[in-house]
Amino acid sequence: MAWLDNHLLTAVVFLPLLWALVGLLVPGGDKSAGARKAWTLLGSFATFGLSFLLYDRFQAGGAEFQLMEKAPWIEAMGISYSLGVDGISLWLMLLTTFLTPIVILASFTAVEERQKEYYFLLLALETAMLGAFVATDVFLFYVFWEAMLIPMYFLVGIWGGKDRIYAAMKFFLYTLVGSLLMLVAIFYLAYQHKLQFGTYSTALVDLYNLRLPGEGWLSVQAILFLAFSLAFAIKVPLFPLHTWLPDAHVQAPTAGSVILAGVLLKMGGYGFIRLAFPLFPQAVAQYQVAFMILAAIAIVYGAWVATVQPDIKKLVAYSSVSHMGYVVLGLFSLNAIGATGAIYQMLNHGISTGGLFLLVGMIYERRHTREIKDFGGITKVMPLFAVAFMIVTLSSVALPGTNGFVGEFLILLGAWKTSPGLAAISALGVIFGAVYMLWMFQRVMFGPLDKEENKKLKDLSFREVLVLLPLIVAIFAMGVAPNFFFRKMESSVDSFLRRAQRAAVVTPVAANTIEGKN
Amino acid sequence: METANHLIRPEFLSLGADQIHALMPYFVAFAGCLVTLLLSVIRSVNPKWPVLLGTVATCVAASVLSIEQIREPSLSLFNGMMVSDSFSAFFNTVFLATAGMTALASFRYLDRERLQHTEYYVLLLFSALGMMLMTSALDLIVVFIALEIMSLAVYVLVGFRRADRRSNEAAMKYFILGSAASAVFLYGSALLYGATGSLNLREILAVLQSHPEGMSPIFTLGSWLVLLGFLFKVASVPFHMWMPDVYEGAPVPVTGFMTTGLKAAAFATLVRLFLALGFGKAVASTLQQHVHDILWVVAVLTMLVGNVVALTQTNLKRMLAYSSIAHTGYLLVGLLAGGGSDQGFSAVVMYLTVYAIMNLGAFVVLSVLAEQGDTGLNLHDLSGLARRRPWIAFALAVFLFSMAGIPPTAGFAAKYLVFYSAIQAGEIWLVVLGVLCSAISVYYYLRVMVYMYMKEPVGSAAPSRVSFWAASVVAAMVVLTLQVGILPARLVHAAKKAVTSL
Amino acid sequence: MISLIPLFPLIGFLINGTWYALGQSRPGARKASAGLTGGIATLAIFASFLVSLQLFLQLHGMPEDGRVIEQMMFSWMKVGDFNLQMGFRLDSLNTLFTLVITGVGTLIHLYSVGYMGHDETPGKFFSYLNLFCFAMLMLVLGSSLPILFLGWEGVGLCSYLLIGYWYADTEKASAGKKAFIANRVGDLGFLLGMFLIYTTFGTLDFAQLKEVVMAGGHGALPHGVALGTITTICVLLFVGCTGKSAQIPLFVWLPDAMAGPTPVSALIHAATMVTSGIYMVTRLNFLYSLSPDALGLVAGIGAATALFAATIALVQTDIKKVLAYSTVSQLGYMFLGCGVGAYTAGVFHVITHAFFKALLFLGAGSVIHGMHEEQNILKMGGLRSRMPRTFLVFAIGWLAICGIPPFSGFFSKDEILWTAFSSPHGSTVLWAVGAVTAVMTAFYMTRLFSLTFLGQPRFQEAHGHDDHHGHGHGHGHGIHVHESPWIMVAPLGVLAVLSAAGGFMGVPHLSWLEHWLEPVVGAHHGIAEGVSPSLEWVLMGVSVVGAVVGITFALKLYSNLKNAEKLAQSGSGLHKLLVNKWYVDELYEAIFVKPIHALSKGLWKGFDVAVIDRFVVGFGRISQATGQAVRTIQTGSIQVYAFVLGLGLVATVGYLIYGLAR
Amino acid sequence: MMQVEPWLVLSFAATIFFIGLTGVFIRRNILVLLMCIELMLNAVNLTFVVFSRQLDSLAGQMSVFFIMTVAAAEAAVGLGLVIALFRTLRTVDTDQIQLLKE
Repeated sequence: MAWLDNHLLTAVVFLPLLWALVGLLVPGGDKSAGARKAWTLLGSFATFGLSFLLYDRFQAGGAEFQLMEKAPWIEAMGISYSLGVDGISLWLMLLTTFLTPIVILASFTAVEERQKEYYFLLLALETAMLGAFVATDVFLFYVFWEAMLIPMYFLVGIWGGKDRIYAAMKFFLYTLVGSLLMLVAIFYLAYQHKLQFGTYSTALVDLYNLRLPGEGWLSVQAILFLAFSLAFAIKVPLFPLHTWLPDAHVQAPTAGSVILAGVLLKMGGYGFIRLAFPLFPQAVAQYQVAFMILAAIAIVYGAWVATVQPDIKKLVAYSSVSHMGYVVLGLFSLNAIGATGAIYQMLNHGISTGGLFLLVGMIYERRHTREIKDFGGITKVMPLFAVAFMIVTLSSVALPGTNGFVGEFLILLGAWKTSPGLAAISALGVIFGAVYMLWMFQRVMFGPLDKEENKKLKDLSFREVLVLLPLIVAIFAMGVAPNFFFRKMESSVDSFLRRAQRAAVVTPVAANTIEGKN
Repeated sequence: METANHLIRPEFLSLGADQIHALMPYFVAFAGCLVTLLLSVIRSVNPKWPVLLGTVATCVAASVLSIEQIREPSLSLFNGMMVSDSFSAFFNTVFLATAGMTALASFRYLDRERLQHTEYYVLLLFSALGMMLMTSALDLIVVFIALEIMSLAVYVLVGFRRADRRSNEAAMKYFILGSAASAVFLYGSALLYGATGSLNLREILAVLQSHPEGMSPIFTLGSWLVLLGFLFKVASVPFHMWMPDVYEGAPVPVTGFMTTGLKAAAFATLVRLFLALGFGKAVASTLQQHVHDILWVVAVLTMLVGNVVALTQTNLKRMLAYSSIAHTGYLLVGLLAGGGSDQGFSAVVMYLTVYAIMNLGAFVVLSVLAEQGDTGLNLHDLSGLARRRPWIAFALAVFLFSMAGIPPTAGFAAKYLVFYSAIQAGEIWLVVLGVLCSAISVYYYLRVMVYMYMKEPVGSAAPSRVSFWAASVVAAMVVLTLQVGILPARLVHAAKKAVTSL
Repeated sequence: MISLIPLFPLIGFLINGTWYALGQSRPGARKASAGLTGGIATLAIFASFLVSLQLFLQLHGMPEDGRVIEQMMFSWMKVGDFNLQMGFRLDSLNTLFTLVITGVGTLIHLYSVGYMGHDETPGKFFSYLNLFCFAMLMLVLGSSLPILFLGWEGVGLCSYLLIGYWYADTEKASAGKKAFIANRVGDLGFLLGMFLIYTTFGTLDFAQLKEVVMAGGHGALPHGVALGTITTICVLLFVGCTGKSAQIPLFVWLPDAMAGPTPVSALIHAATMVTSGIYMVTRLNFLYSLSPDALGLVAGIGAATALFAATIALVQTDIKKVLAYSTVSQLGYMFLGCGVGAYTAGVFHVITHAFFKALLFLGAGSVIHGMHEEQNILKMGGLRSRMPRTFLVFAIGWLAICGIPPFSGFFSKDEILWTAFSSPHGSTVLWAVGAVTAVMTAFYMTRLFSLTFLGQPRFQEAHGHDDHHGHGHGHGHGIHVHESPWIMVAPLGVLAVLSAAGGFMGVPHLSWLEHWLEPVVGAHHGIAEGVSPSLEWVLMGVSVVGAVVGITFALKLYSNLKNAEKLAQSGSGLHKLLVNKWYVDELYEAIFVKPIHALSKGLWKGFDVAVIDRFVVGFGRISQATGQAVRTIQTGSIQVYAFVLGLGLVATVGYLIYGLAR
Repeated sequence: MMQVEPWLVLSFAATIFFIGLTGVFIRRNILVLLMCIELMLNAVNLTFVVFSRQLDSLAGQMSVFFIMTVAAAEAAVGLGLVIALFRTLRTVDTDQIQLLKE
């Protein structure tokens, strides 16, 4: 236990991978599927359990990064294996560990071939995602960030739909191009640290202290900021860099879509929070409006384009563009309300869009189609499904009382404080969000049950109820008691903003205060 | 006859204990060459086992000796014509290990291809010896001789499939162009000799440093021609044309050996030449600037051509050949950066090692996959490989991801180091172009993955058995690729150590 | 204690909802009876009525200035200095609303037990109904704007669910969606209004807000706040009202909302939900009163809507549609009242309207029930004798809405008309519009009444007394009209009494209501200069006469349907315009729905796919093409290879020599 | 004894070198190509000798011996390859040797 006390983060991050490696020992191919499923599910639950320990240890209002671990890694370049969790990554980690068992459970019937690889990749992906959330060294972050692509690539490419290969390629290359320029910027930062402080370091807390010229549109800060932002904006995805998303989402297997929407997109937002904002405060101030405009466009654009999608999954994918636009809008509002809302929206989106993908997956499993026109009147034969679908839909359209409202409300309020005009445009998403979701819902669930194939659809099984129930509980819990979530987030949001707003006075305060707090 | 006296110095005639110690790897390797050569003419028993064993034993023994020397101080040998330093010891290890692994992995391949002639191993050892000598040489003539020892052996190896037209053609092309390039190198040496009065690299540098006002055009021309000889060997654009053909035509293990050992040797020597000619170190002159410009363009072209042409390839072997060109480009970036960054040339050293590891692994996999006559290496032949031979597919995937530079593989760590040092050297645009090119490269690496993992198997040919040795080589390379990827510190350290001795 | 009010319906919802979802929803599962599920739901809302009553009495017993009961439960959202309490605050304004909601709600629940007796899924229906009550009570009880908004959207949701209750009918489902989206448009304004309030005043809590706004003294602008800001706030919030309370331009959803079961129309689309706009304006009267422009807008929109909807109601033939347009029109009345600063009058009309419109809707429901789902009044007639009890109560409702003294509608409508004329914010035009509307109201309600109950039946009557087989197959065999069961008629009776007598709480000059609401809306504003108080009696007379004229004309006209048709033909253009509801739906379709849909499609295909993706894929293509091009140099000829090598050599050497020579 | 200007000889050597190099890319017969390479090497030898003489240093002349030796070895290997090639392809014309391309 002593080891666990000191290496809790390492334990949480690598438990899934270890578990998956052991899982490879389960003999046979798809014959021993039951054992493999059980083993994988158990592993994801174990990780979830362990992450609760994390939640318990994390102290609200304590040091900025907690449960820190640091070990030299590549000393020659000042790269260290350093982990730490703050109030923002804490929740994103919990979201990850929460969603993973759900998608594993949801995959039991959806994935029938090459299960060994499938479950291995899912758990490996979890490790990569968790790692990215707790890395406090940019090199380490980048390693996890890129490593995530590999399992996702295979998940989409092997178990995906008809155009899976195109989608997998597009996903991989799109995100890679963005992150490679970020890599160049990381090199530059690391080098600057050497120049300014005489030592090599890629630790975040050290890089936060860098002073980079930030005057003008193409200052050093601005260029570096744009390089980072490109990577994150692609991941978020921010208009107009979003076109990989519909393809990847539609083609990915259900679990892939859920993880993609639930966690991977959050990486973009998280990257902004952890890297782009605190490292380049002046550039952030410079480009604030530009990004808010893009976010507002994304919100409306995503909603509009979602409206006319003939494929449910694609519709949900475009809704992600719209929802994640809110996240960017909130972050770039640069105030506590907007930022908190944005972070909360990231969690919400993970839950509600994840839920939507699960639901779409469930009817896809039954009907092998996702075309809206192939459905109609499903409520009649799948009433429980209808209830779940309705609830998740409501969360997606941000009905008060559900989680979605809290996020959107705070984001729009925060944005309003910064720019009422853009907030008003973005708020159009409130209308169009309802339009596309309800219209889709109506066409799928309501109307006469006039298709023969649909008349024999089975309602949710017990397992599927188990899959959806945690999400539904979360939707309401997060809608009614957001403060529970804010509490551990608050001081982290504050320090995030403090760093991000250094634009006016550039003072090297960061590192001292962190250590001082410890 | 002062010069004669100058040449004949007592230490030239006698070897001290420390010098003998420093020369042990060479002696062992040379002895190995001779012994295996003798063994191969034994007619009474089938010599293949003894020769293989001899080769591997030689490589193991010599590389163990070399590893030890990495930590030892530099020692000048043979009147300054050679040097035994960490750099050469490091690379000797790489060459010997590569040769040994290639020998092991080729064994069943040669059986299958009915090419089990023991000369193969002898030639491998000879070319390894040539590489060792070349990287430790400090005299241009020694460099030339070593280069020829290495090249002549490899020419033959490339044409080893005597009955195969393509193999013959490859050998011929390689031979003609290689010889021409050697001649160019030699001509450059002659000009350098004329300009500085010496063929010794250290002395040339000394002359250079004593003339801060700049050197004669003859020097310039000579140094560029010398470099050019090696730019040919590492296949940088536009001196790359031979490479795809040769890689395609040569037997698969030989191609593997060439991409790893030969490229490492050529680059290691290039580093030495680069330093000796004043590039990299702080000898500022217009010449520096011009050569820098040329190399900059060459590097960009190399990355670009290698990657875009690789995009169009459907034969795996040829694709890897083009990718090898692209990797040359990244290495040139490292070379350009070497002088200006704190990492020095360690990035190049690191990259070469990593590249040797992953490429050797990849080519051993190819040699396992190849059907009679090196066919069956088209992309569609790999369809559904992951179903048929999951471990092989996994190994190849690891190597390809590593070549693409995706963490957590060694390729990423190496690329990181190279580009990082380039940033330090102020080569921001070069790095930007480099990463963009490497983004292009990901496409064709991933395409292999698509065939292996995402397509249904075609045909039902029973897979040939994988020899234990080839399997262990692949496994070792997979482990190394991941280990270096996850914990690169030791290799980085070793690479740094190696370059500090320069 | 206050939290109990919404809690009971919530519990009812949870019981019925969970039971339905888990126990009854599967195809083929046994459905619980309407009696049982309805009983649970009715008990829940009735319990909440009792609590409301008790709290009302408690308030009543408190000193006038301190009539506030507050219950803060927990902090809902706290981010930095933004701290939103989840809490309720009961004062003299919303206690009336809770009484109406729970009281009328109970009656409608009870009625529904009968009405939905033969429905397939009563469990679902009653759970929705309870959920609605919960949301509606949250709306009126919430201590701050976001909680009001929570209820606001919540009732929108329930409205959506209940309108589309018979989801298998695409049109009904669409109507639900239309309602939700139209409301969302309004909610956008509401949201932005809230944001502006927060950034201007730093709070969203009603009490705190009032304190901040009133800090500058009565009628004065708060320090540092421009009038424009206040006007903007009020207008933005009023946009929300136009959605929820079906005013121009967002009223279009309400007539369609009649697709829902009739009790729903009574409860949601007449008595409660649609009046939440009036509640909000009244709640924020301290803001609205600061901005004459905003008030003017409210009054203008209210008056315009009242008239506009009334014109449409004149020609509708669907019994519920007529009532729906009449609701829109009456809501316009209420806004007219609020808009001229007579919040009390608005609230008064909310209450009386809740009584008589619920009565009318439920009566209509009884008729529809009796006529086996027939809703076309042209196919009715002569029901007086066949449904005597329904006839009686409907008549009371009819008289009430027409404004015949001493029925409740007379008092509230008259107060609005008088204040519209006399208030400092009022004008003769507003009064005139109101008065014309009143005449029209009397006309179309009488038309409805006459065509339904009077004259001879215009349908084929079935013979025999098979009560049980009647439902659902009236067509073809003729209809066996029957009176509704007591469980439906009894609530009608109660409502009839309320409609008849409810007006006495606000008798002019002796108004209990006005006094009661004083702590919230302030003292009576008095009348504008130059208006003689004695005019009140004159105007009252005018409006009564107007109503009588309208009634008489309609009775006369519709005693013989042929006359009416002739009249319609004589003004066929106008008639057609009115029958088609001024083509507003078509207009919206043409200027909003279709263009946005087309634009969306265009953006998707024309931008996402054609521009961005083409760019992305194009990059790949260019790389590939470059590769192909470079590849062609690789001819396989040694000479070419050597030549390229030589070329490289010459070029580089040339560059070096050139460089050195320079 | 006539003094030959060193630069003249150097230019001569350079010319021969480039003739050799040009030969590599214009001639089609492999044997001729081998000769061209010999030509280049010998041009280098000449250069070395001239420099050696000019610099009064023996190193250049010693190099010549090494180069000649290596050239011989190279020729041996080259001819061996030509023979092997001729066995399979029945030609020494490089235009016929274009199996590997693109």
